[in-house]
Amino acid sequence: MRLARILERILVAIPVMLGVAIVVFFFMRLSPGDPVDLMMGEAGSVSPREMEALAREFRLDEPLHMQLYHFLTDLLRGDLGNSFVKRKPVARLVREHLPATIELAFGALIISLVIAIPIGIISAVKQHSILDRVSMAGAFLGISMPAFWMGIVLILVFSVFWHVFPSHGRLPFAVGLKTITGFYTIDSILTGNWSALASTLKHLFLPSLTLGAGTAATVARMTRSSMLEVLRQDYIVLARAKGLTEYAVVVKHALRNALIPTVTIVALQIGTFLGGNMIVETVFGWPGLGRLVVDAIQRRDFPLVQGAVIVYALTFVAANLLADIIYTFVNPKIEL
Amino acid sequence: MKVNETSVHFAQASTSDRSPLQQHLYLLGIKLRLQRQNMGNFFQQLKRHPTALLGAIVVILYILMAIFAPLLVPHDPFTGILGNRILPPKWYEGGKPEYVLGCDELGRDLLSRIIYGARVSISVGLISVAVSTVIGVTTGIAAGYYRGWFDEIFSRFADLLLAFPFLIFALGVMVATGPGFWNLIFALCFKGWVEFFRLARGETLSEKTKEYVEAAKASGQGHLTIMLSEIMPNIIHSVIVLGTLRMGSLIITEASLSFLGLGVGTRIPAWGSMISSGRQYMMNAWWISTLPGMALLLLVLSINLLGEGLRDILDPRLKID
Amino acid sequence: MAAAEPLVRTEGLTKYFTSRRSLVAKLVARQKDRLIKAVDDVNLAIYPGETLGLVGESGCGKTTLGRTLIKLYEPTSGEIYYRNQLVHEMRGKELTAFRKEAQIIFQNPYASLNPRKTVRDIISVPLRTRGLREPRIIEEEILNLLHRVGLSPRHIDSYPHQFSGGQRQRIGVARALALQPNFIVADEPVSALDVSVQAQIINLLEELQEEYQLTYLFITHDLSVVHYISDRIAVMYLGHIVETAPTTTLFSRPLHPYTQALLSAIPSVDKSFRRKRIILEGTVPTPLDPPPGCRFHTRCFAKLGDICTRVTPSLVEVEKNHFVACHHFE
Amino acid sequence: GPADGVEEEEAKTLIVGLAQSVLTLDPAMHRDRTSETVIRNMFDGLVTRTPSMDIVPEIAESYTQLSPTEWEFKIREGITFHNGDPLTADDVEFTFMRILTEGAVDGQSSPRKGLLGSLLKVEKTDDYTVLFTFEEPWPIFLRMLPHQQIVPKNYIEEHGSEYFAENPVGAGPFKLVSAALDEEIVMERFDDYYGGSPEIPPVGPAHVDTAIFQIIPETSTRIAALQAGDVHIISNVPTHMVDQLEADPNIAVKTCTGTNFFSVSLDMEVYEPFKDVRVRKALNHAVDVDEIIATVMDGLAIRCPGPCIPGSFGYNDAITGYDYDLEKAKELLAEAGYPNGEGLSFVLDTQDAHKDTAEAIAQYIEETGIDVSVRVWDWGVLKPLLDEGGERAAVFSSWGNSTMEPHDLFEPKFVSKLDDVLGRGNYSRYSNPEFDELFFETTVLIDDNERIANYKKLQEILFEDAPVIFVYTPMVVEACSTQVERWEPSPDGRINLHRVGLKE
Amino acid sequence: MLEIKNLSTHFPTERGLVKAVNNVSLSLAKGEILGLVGESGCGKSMTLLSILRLVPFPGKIVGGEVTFRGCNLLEKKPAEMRTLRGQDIAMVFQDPMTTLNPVFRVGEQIGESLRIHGAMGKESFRRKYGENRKIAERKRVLELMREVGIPSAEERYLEYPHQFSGGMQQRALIAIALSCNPKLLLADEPTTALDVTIQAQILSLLEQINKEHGTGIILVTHDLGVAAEFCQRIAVMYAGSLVEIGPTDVVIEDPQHPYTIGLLRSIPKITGKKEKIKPIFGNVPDLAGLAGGCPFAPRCDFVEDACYSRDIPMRQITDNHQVRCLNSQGQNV
Ligand SMILES: Nc1ncnc2c1ncn2[C@@H]1O[C@H](COP(=O)(O)OP(=O)(O)OP(=O)(O)O)[C@@H](O)[C@H]1O
Ligand SMILES: Nc1ncnc2c1ncn2[C@@H]1O[C@H](COP(=O)(O)OP(=O)(O)OP(=O)(O)O)[C@@H](O)[C@H]1O
Ligand SMILES: [Mg+2]
Ligand SMILES: [Mg+2]
Repeated sequence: MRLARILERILVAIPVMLGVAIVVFFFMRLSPGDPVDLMMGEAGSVSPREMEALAREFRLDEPLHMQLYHFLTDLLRGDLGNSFVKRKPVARLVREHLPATIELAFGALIISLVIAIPIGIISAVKQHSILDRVSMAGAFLGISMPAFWMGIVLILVFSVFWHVFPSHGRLPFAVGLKTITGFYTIDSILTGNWSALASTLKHLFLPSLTLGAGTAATVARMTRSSMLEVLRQDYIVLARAKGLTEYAVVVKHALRNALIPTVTIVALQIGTFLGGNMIVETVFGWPGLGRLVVDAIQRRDFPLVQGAVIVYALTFVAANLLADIIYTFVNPKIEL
Repeated sequence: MKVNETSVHFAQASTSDRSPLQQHLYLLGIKLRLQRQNMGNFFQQLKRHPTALLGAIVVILYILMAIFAPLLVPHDPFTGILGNRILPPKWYEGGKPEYVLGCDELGRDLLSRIIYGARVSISVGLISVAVSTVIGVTTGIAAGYYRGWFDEIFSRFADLLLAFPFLIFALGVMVATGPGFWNLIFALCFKGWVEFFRLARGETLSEKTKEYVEAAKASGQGHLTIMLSEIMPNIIHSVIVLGTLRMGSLIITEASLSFLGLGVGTRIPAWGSMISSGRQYMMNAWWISTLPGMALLLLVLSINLLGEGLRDILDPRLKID
Repeated sequence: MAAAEPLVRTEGLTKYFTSRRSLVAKLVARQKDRLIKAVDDVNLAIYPGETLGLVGESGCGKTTLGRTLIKLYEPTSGEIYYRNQLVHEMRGKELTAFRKEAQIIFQNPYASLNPRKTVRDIISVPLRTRGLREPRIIEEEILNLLHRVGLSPRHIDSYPHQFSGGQRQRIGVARALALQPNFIVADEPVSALDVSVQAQIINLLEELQEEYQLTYLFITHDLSVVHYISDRIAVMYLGHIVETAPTTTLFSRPLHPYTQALLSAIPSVDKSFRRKRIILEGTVPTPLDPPPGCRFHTRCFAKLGDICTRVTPSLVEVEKNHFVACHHFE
Repeated sequence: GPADGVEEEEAKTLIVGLAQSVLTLDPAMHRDRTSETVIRNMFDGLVTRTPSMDIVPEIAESYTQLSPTEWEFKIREGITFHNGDPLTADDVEFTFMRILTEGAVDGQSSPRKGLLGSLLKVEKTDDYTVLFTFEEPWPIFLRMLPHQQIVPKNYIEEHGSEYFAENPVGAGPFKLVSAALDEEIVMERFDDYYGGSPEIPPVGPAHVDTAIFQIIPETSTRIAALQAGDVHIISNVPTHMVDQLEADPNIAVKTCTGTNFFSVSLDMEVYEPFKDVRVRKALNHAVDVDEIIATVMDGLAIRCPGPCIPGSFGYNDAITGYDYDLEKAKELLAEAGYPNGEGLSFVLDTQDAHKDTAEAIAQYIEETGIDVSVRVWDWGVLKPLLDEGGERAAVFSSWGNSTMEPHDLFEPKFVSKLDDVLGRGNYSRYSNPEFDELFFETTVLIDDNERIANYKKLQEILFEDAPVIFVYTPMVVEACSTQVERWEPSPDGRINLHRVGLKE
Repeated sequence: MLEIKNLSTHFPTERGLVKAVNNVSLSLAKGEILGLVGESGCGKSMTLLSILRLVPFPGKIVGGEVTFRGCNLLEKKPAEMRTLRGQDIAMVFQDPMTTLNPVFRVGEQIGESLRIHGAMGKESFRRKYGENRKIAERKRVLELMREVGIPSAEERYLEYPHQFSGGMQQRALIAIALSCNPKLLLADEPTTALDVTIQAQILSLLEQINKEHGTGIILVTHDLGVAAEFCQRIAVMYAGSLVEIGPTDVVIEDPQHPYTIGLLRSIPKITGKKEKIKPIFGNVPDLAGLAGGCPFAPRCDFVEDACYSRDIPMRQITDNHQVRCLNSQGQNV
């Protein structure tokens, strides 16, 4: 049954993905700008034959419907094509960049959880206290600040003035990490390279904080309000009437219920983290998918944009599915 | 007491069988039942929420500032004196008293630009939220009310748009259409309506089963009238709250697009582009980016406070009575 | 009474809701859409001027039956006749005319009034359906109705939340009366009210019935109320009508085991009425997959045997006007 | 150990912060300055440029022009690639034919063909000699040649181009250790390096053990990284940061002339009034370029009084430029029938990166009464508009002229738009038969003196016609930590780490 | 066993002070079932919660005494109070759907009280269920489940509340309350959410527990019928105050307070002939900012000026029949 539901979600996602693919295809083709011309830059000479040859190579000389046909048939075969600019298979480029993006997303996720959930709980339990007010004010600041601005400020404070965190990048080469999965945290654990792990985490911290701040704020507020709601419920009174201590009431009986919505929202945020981090990636020189796409859009690297957007959409759908699955685990009422 | 009880139960029942995305909206504050509320005591309620009131006042001040910007600016915000390039604020060494907040990289008075910038930021927020709301709410109500193929098509389309990463999408639109105010609005609305659609649809689905809708049907009202006069008034408050909460994030998106080089992009000052083009000067002329940033922060903060307050005010469950 | 033509009559009225399965579940797991058999093969007649009480446990289909009768739901199968006209075929003008004839009062006075509308707005909707246009006339009529249900004219521009439960229910009654109907489905109109207020509404409904010669289908789960107000009672169990009889007959000689258990379970202040309680085992099965045969057999204390689990008993007239669906009386 | 034989205790690592991603490490598969910057630390070319932009042999030992269309190159013996293979004429021939032949790179074509002009073929004549044959004379050949780097024939034929792009093997001072093109490219010293061009001392292997290019797109972050000591050299320093960086005792700012020609193209077809040379001259008079350089560019740009970058080949220093004279501008406008700029209003398009100057220019032009507004575009969108005409009039843009040869600038920017080669950047839609005739005459000349004379003439014509507002060439501004020794930026933006050392 | 004296619980609200429980005095003998009746919002639940000192924020117990087996609960330390809750005094709540924690298995929730109060360590339990606490707890829970009539307890043990029907959930709640063999059971409208036939099941279960264990029960209800059938004594509440208390038969057959009288008259009677019901006019009052005097005065047929002017004391009518009314004598129906 559960499997059938998952299968169904996947089946339903197929037309959505196809829609995404077609939309992004037309989007790119119909937006002005000639990839070949842009590739040639503003210097030197270019022979028309050369441009034609490239256009032919990129299949840009064919009519639009044929291009779409090629794109879709390739896609169905699992082939995302070759990047015009980077001259590499898009699938490979995406595979190379995705781990960085995912790692950053998870960093943001963990940071937002570690900060937000305790704050949310304490604010709810000590409603109207100073702590409640201060942390909620902080939460509001978190969502009211443009990420790039916050990122730069963090770099200035933590890297330039205090030298506690590195300003950019994922991991310096000197640490000598052997990559296996592409997730540096995992790789450093797998290879037992603890200095690499420390360095990875240090590099991860500021970007994750920047990316996660907004979500942390949202999650804190949500946890607070769902906690407040849960604390009003009859079963909390029952727990007290059983003779439980206040701590047990909050941590055992209230928390799990309060987390039901929070956890799903957080899982859902993974999708947003994946698709919304190009700004953070740019600021922190983080070699992820977001930056790749922004660059590709500017260079009209059609296959790369198409491929990346499809992968984004896929991760979004997957994150959603994951959210639903997690939901069934925290909330026994729901059968997937 | 009874009122609240029934609404709590209702909310619970409906919480559990919502999809995570609806949950998300729900927790953004969006499941509001308005049973003890009319506009009369709305303002009284607002008074009891000092933060929301503060938010409202600041927002109103900002709007006034935007409207009367031409009268308020001490200098021409569009052209500057190159000699005043990155002039520090007046209280700094080297600052000039007539340029209170200093000047930007082209010697334009920062204060004047900030005041003028309110126009773009606020209209971006207001217009894109308004457009998204109108589109999202009409389609959402219709989809929730009629269900069937109309609902199916719009819901799938909404899924599709949701699966598109928002910034990439906006970036794509901006790249395709070129920078400019209306293009920006278009980029923001193209996806912005989806959330409103989902909210309106979900609310309509639950509203539709309400007995007063049945009663209206039994009294011979037509579908359109039911949607407009029975359902709409009951969901509009949720929409307003979502609108305020979204407005803040849309204003920030404008800034983010500017950061990626694709904002409003004319000489008209917009906070987003001021913050992002000034960020290069962060280390030697922090004010160029930071002061518009503060202006933006204060506005978004106030809008959020107002939105949050509205949520509390409009949600009888959160009231002590 | 029985000799007269029934005002409302149903033949084999059935209303199923479908709980949809997903496409994949259908294809992969070969599951079918599940049917919620809310109302199943109901034959019922309501005579002009009478109050028919409809009792039964939660979820047995009372509300569904009531709403289907006045065309808020489309029946899955079977026929509904109103004054010998087929209700479910009505369209346009005919339907408007029917809407004026048949009205409903809801259980929950909190949910049945649109919280965003004033009393004036709420009551003027049916008045417009009735064809009134002039604002002055409408206002007059509203005041009339308010007076009739015992509310004062100053309430006309108030919102529902400014009223107590009993007052709201009065507004609901006024809204139903506004169309000058003949037939009113009262769907548990007093269940949500406090005991002391409940009596006010019951009295009001009785008075109105006398005054306008109304016909009621009075749905409730409170047997003392139904005893008080009804001329005849139909007992429902899981979508089926299991017994109908004039009130006094039913209370003095309940035939169906379920009716017997139901009556015995009423806690009463009245010592003389207390009977030996029949405690039923288990809970009401869900209408999603109701038990085969007699639907009550899973809880029945007087089961005959095999036949109960296999054959659905039909409603038979055991004595004059007393129908029961039980194999004991087949 | 290092070349000077002194025992070094610690391995030295030099880190460079770059603004843009590297697209590929295959020298034949890009048209991108940043990629070239990195590639040239691993690959050497036949010739190279000195910091003063002179062409000197690098892999080539010597070269001679046999005829107007034939060049012969002698290759230095004893050069080895990183994999130990000797570099011979075969490799040189392979390198160029790989670019010239369509589909030669694993079926893909090189986008660098245009940088070889009318080159027909390259043949080896013996193991260390190659012959370049052109279809027609191409005087800028030598100046274009540093842009091509020699790749190993056998290696590529054996492994294929895709593998090569990931595991590049060149004959340059560094060999690749690891490459994440959007993140960092790590190279280590190639101990068997032949030493590079003898004309640019010191000769020998690289001085640092490891050189790393890190990609840090955000300017503020890049600067922060330098200040925090995370990197040693950064490119693309914003001019306004110079003062502040110089104030930092650990940081040195280095500048040199650039090779980007900035101008405001006035489209004469799209915007009727620009047909009138008086209007164009008026605009030139209206803009105070010196003041813009002093303020917006913080003095870090060199004014281009005419259509050439000062210091380029055949530069005409008799042209001193249109002086800033608002009255004169107004006069000219009035003469042209636009007193006080009445009736004139246009948009000035530009890219985000150049918008400050564009705004400043617009401010100056507005002084004459003309109504100007600035629009900022994504280049990808603007480019087709510039090609097709469209609703626009003027554009402030740059054109790269890394050869410092007028040919390379005039051909795309001022020759009548004939096809994609010619006039590719002629956003003014300037068309002067006299200019065209003289230009084409010059292209086939071989004698430098004649060419210089003609170029000076051509510059005069352009100056008088003023199809653009002549603006400036920004200086290359880079910054490094004071630990860094022997490093100077070069006008073409190249960051060559061969000779750079690192102090304790 | 339980003696409540002048208990008052107040809620400060924006609309004014809500005296949810106002000077309530009650007592309960061992093994007795006392019915507490009254309309919605009159303070029944708050009375019970006050006994357990679980009044929700912003409510506060402002005065009185609750003596349970000789000690005043209101003076106990929080920790002492906790050991009492669930062990000696247990509560069954009104709405089973919301009272069971949806994320824990039912069996676990029933066993929790046992664990908190260390029941499985007690000598009597050890002897009965064995040494291993886990196994013993499970045994005890299953026993409880069977005792309250949950069929196939073994399977139900592992199910979640939402898999239970309303009646089953109510039984599970009762099992929780009974787990430590409390001396006093506070049942707050335990059948309101249930159907008539299920209500009958639950009520007979409570009756049985009362008989078998001698547990004292306060049964809160708004249904006079329920109180009349199941309780030995009935206490009638109106707007926070107790207005009448006495043995069931006396209160039903010879009610003294006009409110009780009105209540009885407004319930339709199921007797042979139809008797017109007579509603009490007016509405249930809003507790916020009630003026002094008799809260029922505005709806009372026998009101006098004095009713408004002063607080009316409880008066002893007969031995154990008390009424809070000025002119109750002679007002026999
Ligand atoms: N719109 C609907 N869609 C699906 N199922 C429905 C719908 N309306 C009612 N049902 C189901 O039909 C069955 C009968 O419901 P109905 O509301 O008619 O019962 P009822 O006797 O009025 O119960 P109650 O006493 O609780 O009001 C129930 O199981 C219910 O869940
Ligand atoms: N949190 C609160 N804030 C303010 N007043 C409250 C609060 N909780 C309860 N009250 C007040 O206390 C009074 C008594 O409430 P209580 O729950 O005891 O009533 P009840 O008799 O149990 O009603 P019901 O039959 O509806 O359960 C109510 O009138 C209510 O106004
Ligand atoms: Mg019902
Ligand atoms: Mg209660």
